[in-house]
Order: sequence, then C-alpha cells, then structure tokens
Amino acid sequence: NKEEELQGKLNDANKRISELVKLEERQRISRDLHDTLGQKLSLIGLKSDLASKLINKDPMQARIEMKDVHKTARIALKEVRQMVTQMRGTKLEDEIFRVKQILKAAEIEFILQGNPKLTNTSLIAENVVSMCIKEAVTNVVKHSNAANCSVVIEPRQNELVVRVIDDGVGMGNSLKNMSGNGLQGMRERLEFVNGSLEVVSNLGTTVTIKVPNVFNQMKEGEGEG
Amino acid sequence: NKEEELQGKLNDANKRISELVKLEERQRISRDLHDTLGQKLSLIGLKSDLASKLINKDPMQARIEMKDVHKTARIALKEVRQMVTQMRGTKLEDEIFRVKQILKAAEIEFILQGNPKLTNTSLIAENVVSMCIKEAVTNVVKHSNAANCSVVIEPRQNELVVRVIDDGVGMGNSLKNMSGNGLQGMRERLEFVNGSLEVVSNLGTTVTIKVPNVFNQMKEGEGEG
Amino acid sequence: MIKIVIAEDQKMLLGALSALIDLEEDMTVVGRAGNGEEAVKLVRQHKPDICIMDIEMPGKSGLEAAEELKGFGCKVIILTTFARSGYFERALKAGVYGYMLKDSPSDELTSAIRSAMSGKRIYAPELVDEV
Ligand SMILES: Nc1ncnc2c1ncn2[C@@H]1O[C@H](COP(=O)(O)OP(=O)(O)OP(=O)(O)O)[C@@H](O)[C@H]1O
Ligand SMILES: Nc1ncnc2c1ncn2[C@@H]1O[C@H](COP(=O)(O)OP(=O)(O)OP(=O)(O)O)[C@@H](O)[C@H]1O
Ligand SMILES: [K+]
Ligand SMILES: [Mg+2]
Ligand SMILES: [Mg+2]
Ligand SMILES: [Mg+2]
Repeated sequence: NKEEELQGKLNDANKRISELVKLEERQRISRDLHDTLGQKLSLIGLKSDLASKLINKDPMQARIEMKDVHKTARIALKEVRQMVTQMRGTKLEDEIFRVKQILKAAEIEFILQGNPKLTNTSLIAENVVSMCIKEAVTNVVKHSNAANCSVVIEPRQNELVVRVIDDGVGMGNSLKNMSGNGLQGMRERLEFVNGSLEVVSNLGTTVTIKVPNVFNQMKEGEGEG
Repeated sequence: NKEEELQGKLNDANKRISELVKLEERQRISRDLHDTLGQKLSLIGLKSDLASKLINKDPMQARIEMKDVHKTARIALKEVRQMVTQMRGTKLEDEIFRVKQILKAAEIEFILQGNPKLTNTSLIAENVVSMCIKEAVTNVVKHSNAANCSVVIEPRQNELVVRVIDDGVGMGNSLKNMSGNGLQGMRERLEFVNGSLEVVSNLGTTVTIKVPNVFNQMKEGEGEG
Repeated sequence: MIKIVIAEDQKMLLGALSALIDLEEDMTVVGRAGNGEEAVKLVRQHKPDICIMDIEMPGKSGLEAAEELKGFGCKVIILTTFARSGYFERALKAGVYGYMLKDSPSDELTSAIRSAMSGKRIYAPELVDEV
C-alpha cells in the first residue's frame, strides 16, 4: 500500500545518507592517517635504509639514525594509540566520573551500584548508554528537585540494564506534553543499537536503559584502545 | 507552526543518527588500525633498538635488523596507503574507466570530454559525482536504446558540471511516474553535498550533475592518497 | 645470571625481544613460547626467574597464563601494544611485577627485569587505568 511504499522510500533515503556520512568520516580519518602516519613511516623507511648503508663507513652515525628510527616509531605508535582512544568514544567509566561531578555541583547525593567497566557491551552501545545517562542525569538536575540520585548498572546474560533513579518531584503530566529533546533523543539513539528506554514516575523518576550484549564471537574483535 | 516543528524534530533525529553512524565507522577503523599498524610499529621499535645495540658487537646482524626495519616500514606504509585509498572511495577516473567498459559491452559508443582528474572538488563530492554517473549510464543502457553516450566534464570557477548525454528514445512521460530509485537516489546524494540534478529529455536525454568546488582554504587538507 | 622465558605470538617480535635480552651480560633467555600454554609449560620446565609475557596470544592469553603461574615463584612482566580497560586490574590481581609497552626502550625493559629481581614492581603510566 501507499504508506508502506513511502516508508520504504524514506528508509532507502536514510540508508543512502548513512553511507555518505560514513564515507565522509572515512575520508576525514584517511587524511589524518595519511598526514601523520604516512609521513612517519616514510621517514622510518629512509632512515633505516641509510643506517644499514652507514654501518661500515660510519657506525656512529648509523647508531644515531637507528635511534631516530626508534624515536619516530614510538611517536607514531603513540599517535595510533591516541587515534584509537579518540575514535573509541566515551567509556561508561568516564561518563560516571562526570556524572559524579555534575551531581556534586548540584548538591544531589550520588549513589553508584555496579561496575562501570563493561565487558559484554559493544563499543557503540556503550557510547549510547553513556549519552543516555548524561541526558537522564541532566534531567534530574534540571527538573527533579531530588535529594538523591542513583545509577544502577546491572549486566544480565543477554543485555545490560542501567537505571537512573531519583527521589524528586516526579514527572507529573510532562510525559504527555513532551516539548524537550532529551527523552526523544535517548529513544532514537537506543533504537539505533536495538536498545530500549522506559520511564516510570510516581515518587521520583526512574529511567531504565537497556542494550543487548554483543555475541561472544564478536568480542574478539572489540579492540578497547 | 506545527509543520516546521515536525521538520525540526526530523532534522534533529537525523543529526543524532548521523553522529552514531560516524561513531560506529570510527570504531570499525580503529580496530583495523589497532590490529595492523600497532604490531608493525612495535616491531620497528624493537628492531631499531636491537640494531643500535648490535652495531659494535655484531655489525652484520645489525645490518640484517636494519633491513628488517626497512621492510616492515614499507609494508606498513603500503597498508596505510591501502587503507587511505579504500577510505577515499571511488575516484572519478576509476568510474569513467568502468563506464567505458559497461557501454562497450552494451555496444553504445562512448565519448569522453574533459579531464576526469579533479582538483577543486572535495573527496565526498567526487564520490557522489561518481555514483551519479554510474546511475545515469545504467539508465542509458537500460532505457535509452541510444547509439552514442557522452560524458562531459566541465570544471567551472565555483563548481563542477558533469553531463551524461545520450541520443536515445528520451524519457517520454516517465519523468512523472517515477517508480525507480535511480534519479531519486541521485537527487538525495547530491543534496548531501549541496549539489543539484537536472534532467532534460527531448531528442535523447541529458542528465546534468553540479557540485560546488571546495573553498581554497580547505584544499590544503585534502590528502590525495 | 637471570634466567628468562619469553612468550610472544609474533615470531619476529619474539626473536627481536630475546636477542635484546640476551645482549645483557647478566641475563639469559632459556625458553621462547609462541602462546600462553607453551609459556606455562616452559616456565614449569625451566623454572626461570622471570617470564616476559605478551597479552594477546592465540589460545591461552598472557593474562590467563600469568594467573595460572601466580605463586609459582616466577616473576611475570607483561608487555603489550595497547592498553585495554580491565587488563591492568587483572594484571595486578595476577601479581605481575611489570606492565609495560612493547615499544618501550629496551633499557627500560632490562631495568624493569632487574627491579623485579629485587622485588620492585614497575607499571608504565600510559597503561594504568584509574582503578
Ligand atoms: N528526572 C525528572 N524529574 C522530573 N521531571 C522530569 C525528569 N526528567 C524529565 N522530566 C520532565 O520531562 C520533560 C521532558 O524531558 P526532556 O529531557 O525530553 O526535555 P527537557 O529536559 O525539557 O529539554 P531538553 O532535554 O531538550 O533540554 C521535562 O521537561 C520535565 O518536565
Ligand atoms: N537515459 C534514459 N533514456 C530513456 N529513459 C530514461 C533514461 N533515464 C531514465 N529514464 C526513464 O526514467 C525512469 C526513472 O529512472 P530511474 O533511474 O529513477 O529508475 P529505474 O531505472 O526505472 O529503476 P532503478 O534505477 O531503481 O533500477 C526510468 O524507468 C525510465 O523510464
Ligand atoms: K647474555
Ligand atoms: Mg532533558
Ligand atoms: Mg535507473
Ligand atoms: Mg600478540
């Protein structure tokens, strides 16, 4: 029918845009790679060549070249490490650290339950969970007037469940007149990683975030920086 | 008003999804980097260290280590180049090469005007132009029954103009009952890079693709593989 | 003489590492392993003072091998290319004497070996995640 057709077209369009966004990001990174690592590897190539030629003629100079090679390799590796860490996005651990500071500044007591070091969650899902916690805690600070805020991290067999719980005024009717972007943004991001959002509010508010675990066979590939 | 608000929300949602798509792509690349370059740079580090220690004790072995370093640097550089080339996407030159083959197989005469080596076009816009030419030529083969097909590449001061021209049957009414994905996909992709599409059909069909040039201050950063 | 076993799955790296260590007057490499399993076997067999251990190896990882060797009397030093969250914590629990980057200057590695011999532990600051 007509509606399905329209939806199909919209999906196609989104897929095409996603491809271009990916492509653009790839190209940005490829420039970085080219400029930083390409240069250093070229230098290493030249200097190691030079050193092996100098070994008999001028062993002192050969040694200096080798030391340069060593130094350059270390700098290059440090850059790779930085790129990898940056590209990794926000770890839950780091987000929890920030949450602690935000709540402290707002004079709301912070309680953490569970380990923010995740082992079965994909990088992208971990990023989304971090974004969602940030949004939820911002809401607690802005709207709840709470005295306490807990973050509960509960890894289950097939999914990770994270709850942000406050003992504030609750949401009243505001669930219906959603004018903000916060909750909507959380929903959309969670959808992207096949996760879900649940908001319950009577005495205070509880926001529940769920994301599926990675399959075991995928864990191998998950470089962590 | 209501409609603008809805449009605003849709734009926000698209922005959020784009961010996640980028993030995911970054993480994929970071794994690649980690696995390939990390190991090789470590090896270079160790071997250059070893070589500088061996210079007096065992210069022959030192030379062998240096040669290993040299070889490893070359392999790593080749990998970086491959990654960069892959990430760069399709060059117009390569696309033109394929177009030539496709038209030859379809027994349609191919005429090229202008230079497919672009200098003022961003990588992403070049990719989009390549995708569009491919679509347009596929349409010529599928629908036009043409004897000749020209691709005209015309760089202007502020934009690049590419035309795909055939001398076939023309589009008749099919412009109105657009059931296919081809032209629509070209429009969406071109929109992403602030380009435009124009289709004119009477004796044969002419598809005109325009994309803006990069600003001069951006050109600096445009590593070319 | 400090007796050393090295475990590293990349052959070239294994060769370079053992050559570097063998250059030291007071050190000798008594065994070279290509994975964690072999490392455990060679340590039991040669009873070295020190075992230099890569983390990412096929089959048994360096961390698993270190955990298994805990209390055996051989001091383990972990070498790695990249930090991963959780690794440092595990390495600490396994009681390792060093946790260093593979591309550290070899002088740092050999001095870490000597420190371990005198009971001191060395952890590269780049690799330590805040616990
Ligand atoms: N923890 C909470 N306690 C009380 N009310 C809340 C809480 N979280 C959300 N709300 C209510 O739900 C509404 C919607 O939240 P949402 O995050 O979507 O938007 P916002 O915070 O108003 O705006 P934005 O997040 O875009 O800055 C809020 O305006 C607020 O009334
Ligand atoms: N060069 C051409 N000559 C004649 N007719 C054309 C030409 N290009 C397109 N058309 C007409 O325009 C219609 C729409 O083209 P479009 O590329 O959007 O869809 P399609 O080719 O039919 O399907 P798809 O590209 O999704 O495989 C075609 O079905 C065809 O009738
Ligand atoms: K020795
Ligand atoms: Mg909000
Ligand atoms: Mg088509
Ligand atoms: Mg390894």
